[in-house]
Amino acid sequence: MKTWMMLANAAPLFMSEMNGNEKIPFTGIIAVTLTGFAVVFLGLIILIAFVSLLGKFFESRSNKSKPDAPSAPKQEQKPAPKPAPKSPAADLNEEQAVVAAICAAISAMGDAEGTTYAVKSIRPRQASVRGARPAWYMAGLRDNTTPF
Amino acid sequence: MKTWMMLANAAPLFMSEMNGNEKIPFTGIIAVTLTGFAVVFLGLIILIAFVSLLGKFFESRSNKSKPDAPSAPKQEQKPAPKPAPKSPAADLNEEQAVVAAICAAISAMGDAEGTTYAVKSIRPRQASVRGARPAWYMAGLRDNTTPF
Amino acid sequence: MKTWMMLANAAPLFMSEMNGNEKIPFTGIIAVTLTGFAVVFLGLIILIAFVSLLGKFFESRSNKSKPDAPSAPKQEQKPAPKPAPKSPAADLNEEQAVVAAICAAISAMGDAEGTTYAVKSIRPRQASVRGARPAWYMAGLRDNTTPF
Amino acid sequence: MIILETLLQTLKDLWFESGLYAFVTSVDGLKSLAMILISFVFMFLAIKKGFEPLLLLPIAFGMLLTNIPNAGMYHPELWTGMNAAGEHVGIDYLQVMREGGLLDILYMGVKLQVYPPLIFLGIGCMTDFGPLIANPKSFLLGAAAQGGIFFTFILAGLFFTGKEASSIAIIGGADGPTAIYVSSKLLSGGGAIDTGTIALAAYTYMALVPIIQPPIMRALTTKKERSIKMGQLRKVSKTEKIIFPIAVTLIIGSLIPSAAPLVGMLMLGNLFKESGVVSRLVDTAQNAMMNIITIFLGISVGATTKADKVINKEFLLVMLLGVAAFSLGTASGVLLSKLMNKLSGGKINPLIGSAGVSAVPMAARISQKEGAREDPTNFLLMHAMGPNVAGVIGSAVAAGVLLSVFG
Amino acid sequence: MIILETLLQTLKDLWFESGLYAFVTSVDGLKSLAMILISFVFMFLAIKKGFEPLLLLPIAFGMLLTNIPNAGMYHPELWTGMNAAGEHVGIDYLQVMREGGLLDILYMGVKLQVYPPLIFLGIGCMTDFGPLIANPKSFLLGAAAQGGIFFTFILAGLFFTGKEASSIAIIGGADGPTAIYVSSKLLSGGGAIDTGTIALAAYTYMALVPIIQPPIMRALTTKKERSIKMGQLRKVSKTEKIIFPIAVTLIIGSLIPSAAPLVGMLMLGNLFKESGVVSRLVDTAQNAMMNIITIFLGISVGATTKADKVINKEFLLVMLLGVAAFSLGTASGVLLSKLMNKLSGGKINPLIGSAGVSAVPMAARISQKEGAREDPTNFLLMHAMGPNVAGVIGSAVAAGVLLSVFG
Amino acid sequence: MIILETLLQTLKDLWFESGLYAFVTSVDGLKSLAMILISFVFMFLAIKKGFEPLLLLPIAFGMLLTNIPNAGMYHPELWTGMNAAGEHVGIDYLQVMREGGLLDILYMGVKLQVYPPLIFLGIGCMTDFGPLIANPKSFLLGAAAQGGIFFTFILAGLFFTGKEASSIAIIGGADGPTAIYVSSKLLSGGGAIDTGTIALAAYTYMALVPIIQPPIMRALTTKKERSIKMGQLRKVSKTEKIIFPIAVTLIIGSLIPSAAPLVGMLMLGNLFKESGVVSRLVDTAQNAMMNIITIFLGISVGATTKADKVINKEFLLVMLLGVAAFSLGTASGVLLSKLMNKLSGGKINPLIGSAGVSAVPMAARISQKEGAREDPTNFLLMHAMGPNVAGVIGSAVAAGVLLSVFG
Ligand code: NA
Ligand code: NA
Ligand code: NA
Repeated sequence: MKTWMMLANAAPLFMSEMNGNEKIPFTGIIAVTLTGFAVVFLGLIILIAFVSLLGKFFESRSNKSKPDAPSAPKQEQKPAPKPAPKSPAADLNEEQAVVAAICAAISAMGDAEGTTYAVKSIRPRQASVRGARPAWYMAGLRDNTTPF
Repeated sequence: MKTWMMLANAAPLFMSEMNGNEKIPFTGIIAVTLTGFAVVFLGLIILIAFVSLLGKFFESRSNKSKPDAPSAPKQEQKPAPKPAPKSPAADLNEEQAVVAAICAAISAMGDAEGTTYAVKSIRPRQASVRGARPAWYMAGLRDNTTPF
Repeated sequence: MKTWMMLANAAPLFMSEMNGNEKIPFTGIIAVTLTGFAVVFLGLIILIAFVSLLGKFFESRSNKSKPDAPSAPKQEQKPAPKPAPKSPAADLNEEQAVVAAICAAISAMGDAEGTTYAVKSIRPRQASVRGARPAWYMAGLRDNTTPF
Repeated sequence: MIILETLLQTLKDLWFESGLYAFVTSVDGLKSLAMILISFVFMFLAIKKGFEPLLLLPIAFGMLLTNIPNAGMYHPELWTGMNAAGEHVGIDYLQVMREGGLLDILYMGVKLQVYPPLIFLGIGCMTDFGPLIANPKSFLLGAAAQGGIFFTFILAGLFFTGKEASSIAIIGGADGPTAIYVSSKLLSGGGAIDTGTIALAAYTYMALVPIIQPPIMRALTTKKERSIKMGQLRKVSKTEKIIFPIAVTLIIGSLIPSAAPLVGMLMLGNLFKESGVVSRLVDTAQNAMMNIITIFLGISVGATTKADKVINKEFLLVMLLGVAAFSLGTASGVLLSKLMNKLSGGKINPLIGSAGVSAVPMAARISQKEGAREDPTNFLLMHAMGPNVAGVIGSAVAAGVLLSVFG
Repeated sequence: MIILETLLQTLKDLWFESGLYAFVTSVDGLKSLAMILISFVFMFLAIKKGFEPLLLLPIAFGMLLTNIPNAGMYHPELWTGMNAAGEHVGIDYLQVMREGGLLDILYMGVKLQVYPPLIFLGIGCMTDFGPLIANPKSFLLGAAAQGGIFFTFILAGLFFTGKEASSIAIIGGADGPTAIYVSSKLLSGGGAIDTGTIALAAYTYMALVPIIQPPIMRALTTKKERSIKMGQLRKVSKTEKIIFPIAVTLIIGSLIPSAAPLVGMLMLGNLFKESGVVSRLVDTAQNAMMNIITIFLGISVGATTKADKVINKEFLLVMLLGVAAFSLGTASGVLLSKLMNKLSGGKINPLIGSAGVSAVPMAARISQKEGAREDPTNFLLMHAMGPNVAGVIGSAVAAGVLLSVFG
Repeated sequence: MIILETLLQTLKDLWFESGLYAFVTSVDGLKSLAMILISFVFMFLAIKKGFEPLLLLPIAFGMLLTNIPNAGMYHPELWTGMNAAGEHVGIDYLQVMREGGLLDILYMGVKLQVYPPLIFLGIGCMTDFGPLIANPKSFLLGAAAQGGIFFTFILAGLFFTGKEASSIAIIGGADGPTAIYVSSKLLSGGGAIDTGTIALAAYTYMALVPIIQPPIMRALTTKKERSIKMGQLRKVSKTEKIIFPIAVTLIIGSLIPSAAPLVGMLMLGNLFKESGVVSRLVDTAQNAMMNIITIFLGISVGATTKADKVINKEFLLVMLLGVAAFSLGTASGVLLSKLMNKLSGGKINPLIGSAGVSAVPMAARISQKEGAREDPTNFLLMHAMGPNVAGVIGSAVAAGVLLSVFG
């Protein structure tokens, strides 16, 4: 108990004195541990609070808008209907990929018809450069030349 | 008018004295502006002269060679015939893409037979490099997060 | 001959004295040359020895295992049967590509069913990464190394 | 007991050192909070309104990171180039490496003037100078539109020092990397504005080009002028396209050496593309390399927008001068093309003049759109691409002039 | 004659200077040889056993290169930050550039604290925080699993200095870049352990997660608990996913600034991904950029494992503490999820708690697998992904605490 | 009035400072102009003749940029490693960062010896050592062809200093990165030749291999020898291919440490490839990373070719010695393979010996082509690939010897 008492007297000082290049007293170890836990939990609990509030806000907004426009929000959020509960992640992602691929195809067609042109002349070219490059490519192309 | 006269006397000096860390007199501002305009126009007018001469040289050469060899230069310059005036760039490039794809296929075959080596084969092949990418893209994504 | 003798006396010293910023005596040149040859041959001969031993070890192991399990090692080593002697590399690699592609397809299906998670799935997928690649890989390889 | 005491003490320390405490207890903290809200505005513009997201999103995020109190990711004091006594001694990169945070390290590429030329390399790989070669007179419009730079310089010179006025004027070049190249060279971060301020204005107005330009274009042209149809451009041979970047580098580099890094890299990229023999390099330069540098450039330039650089009247002034710059550039281009139309006997549609500001390819699209608005069968796009890409070269030359006078 | 003599002399010199001579004639040589054999073991594990090959293979190769006597590719003495008199003066990067070998130059990115945040940028681009947003209570499990860090800190503190103990404890974060970020900051290479030691332990145990976790999970849960089925997660809107990374950056960055580089870059990557407007940058950040940095990081961190850093009792201790760290983290996560299950009235399957250690996505897959082992119709994967990605944030916060105390 | 005067004065100043003025008024200007014309020749060779365009095009463009008077993109005086008093003090990288232009900054990667090993990493990812493992005697031919280096060293030693002679001799290695690695280390830019000179010669002759080699091959072999058919190579197991790069690194690195960076990175790339577990890294190392570095390397090495480094008799001498180097290497390889054919009783076609110079894979293709010229059914390609890749290792070892003697 004596050691403990000695440490106790040193304690208010040692946190600022610790340079980490020497062993730290056991009190210090415990203090760091507790502090660490406290900060981690504190931080993540603040996040829980924020995310929960955010979720409630969006759910309430989504509920409010549902009766008015039942189909609009569906488009906004991904339209994937989940039929079977098995491996939802895989399903969801594959569906998203398909959707993305279709979107890309549609937007590519739209481009081909030349209704909204402008830089399209540039982009189709790059499309052919990259040829098969995937879903994201078509979508991203327009923005890519713009900012420079 | 007195300020103006004072500035006038200082003028020959101030361009070399300006370190840019203080406000510059109005004469200086105007001088920089005029200089800037002059240099920009000078530079681009030199470019106009050069590019015009270049264009004339190539047009005359192209005209000269036309009666002699009507098909050869066509291959050298892109072979795209432009049927409709709308969005010529897109047409041209899509054709190039097809040509490139065919070339790639042919040269790949050629390589397998070991007949045609050399530099040409570089580009078409890179087209195929990109072609292959999306396949692995989706598949690889999940595992890629693993190691970190 | 006098020069030679003089050089001879200097020789034991000059290798350590040579800072390379001045011309070196002819003896030095020859010594560097011989040393260079000696080291290069020495190094590569050690490699020959190592690689030969390695090859023998693997051949003997492969021979030993053959009578016991005639089909197992076939899978381990690439299963390519070589019918014609012409361009063996190309044949071999194309077969590997096909095998890889099939593997990739199968493993992808396996994944979709959600039966095999865990560590294994890492490699198959990476195989599929490669699976898409061999097409351009073979083709691009030759040209890509050229410039360096 | 003692442990609990220590724990409480440590938590108290953490609280007093935390940004949350700073936000609510000091004026600087409140300013930082305001800056973070401003960064949200730019994120919103980038994501929801599609304002140049490739640059504005990283810039806005850098703005968020740099204004979190005590986060220490960017240290403006490392970049003033002054020693403790206030003498100008140049940036101490060794100190930057020792004491800098993540965004300081990434900002090295800005201060070493490396990122913008390399982005120009990638842009060169994507640019087709064909329309400009086919109609070299377009260069005049690319030159005229630099009025956006020089007329703004006159205005900015009334309020700011030479270096600051140059940095603000270059916004009129409507060219992000050029603006960052010039302002990162001229501004040390010691004054009221910094590179980030300039970049924010430049990219914001670049995104607003479709709103800024059309009214000016319509006001300065007649319906008849806007309906002029222009003949088809001649075909440009591959050899011309190969010679062009080499010649431009040589001519512009010789004339105004301080423009050489920007023009040289732009033209190297274009030579890569037109030569057709290094498609590997073209692919990487315009994709992986440019994207990596865009990220590094964006977040580190964003980091220079500490609260004291934005929440001041100078920022407002910069934003005002920025919109003036874009407008003046547009007007200059349109007016010269009107003149050229007169001189050519009505063969040039003045709408293509506005494309000279660069903002590739948006400004050219707007010329096309405005033309088609009068007559849907009028195709100005290729004719506007000439002044459009000429404007990039013109801005780089103008940048060279400003750097050679004030650099 | 004289030529032959010189030749022989030179060859003799080469022999005495060669690594082959060193291997067989000195204790240090033998130790290096032993280290090379150890590097072979790690290569074997990476290639044949699939142990995190993306990092372990470059690390093991760096280990091979650094232990070849006289190869001079890495110089530990350049990184101690001490002058000849033993005083701490900071790393002299000018000297590193003048005298460093290839791996010293690449190691600059580690010491400048650049590589790990940029890898986090790439990871952010690949991470889906949806399951965490849908069920924010998962954050608690991501926090609990940091017990792996803090309980290990208690153990390590008995044997090591504060900086060393922190570096060892962070292994329990089950997050490679975080471990390298912390240890490269705290360890100067002067002591018995260095960054490479920590990285080896971290990646080895990350690969062993499928072996370490299941027995602990089974021991701490009942069959009934493991069979609990969890309801489907709510759908998360795109806007929530966009706000999330911004908010996390602001909140965590304000609370614990030293975590800002890691958390900030992770969230920037995620914002890139969720914004959907910068797919070019997303592609490059998660592929070309991350791969380049992975290579540089791997071989240069591997280079810090000179023989005197590994062939000592401290290395064994680190490996022991590392497995303890992973086990304690798993146990902490499972125990809190058991408690949460109790409090929630049996709605939470405690198997998802172990996923809080991060080791994304392996730990979440193990939760899924263990659940399916009891009841093949039980799908825990998405529920485990919440704690799993929360664990990454949790580790970064814990890293911030350790850095703010000892950094 | 005063404004006009100032304007005229400024324009006059600009004119006197411009490169155009320098070109026509000074000998240095004329020399620069001549250099620019030479750069056009190399661009022509790269684009129209397909001479190694991936490197020669950037190098030639760097040559153009560096010879524009006053452009200030490259400063040779920063790289001499001398202080004002002419004492050797090492390169001051802080000064480079403060005063350097774009190409100086990019050249840092050359002087820090980083680019060539990283390019070797990419090459290793693309190299198949299978044919060499199947027939390890090929190593002898890869060693013999280094005669191109050492015999040239004798010739060059008559005219040049030890460091210069080594830099010239290494051209005979027919390996660009190796040549740049050695010459950038040995040459300070103070003398008559610099890295750019060496690189120009190396890549030019590499492109001319199909013209240089065949006559020598035919002259030194009989028709009968050229018609020898060689048996099929044995199949090499995956495990052998994995062990090979590890073993080569260890053996060569131990024997000649100064070769370790080149050989080590080449073998790391190959291990990445053969391991089959890190295909992400393989992809990036051989594409994005290698391309980025190729661009940086090319333009910055090209920048070292200021007029005074090329328009002198030493340049001519280097070009002459360069062609001698390639010829001597070819001859050495062929002669040893003739000897080996004798000793083996006629089983070895001497045409494969020339492939030992490296110049992968062109030299091997030429062996194939020459063989097929005598007998169209003769397939030598795979047999020539063995010496071909052995030549890369051989050159790196030879480079190590030269660096250890003169470095
Ligand atoms: Na412009
Ligand atoms: Na964790
Ligand atoms: Na060679």
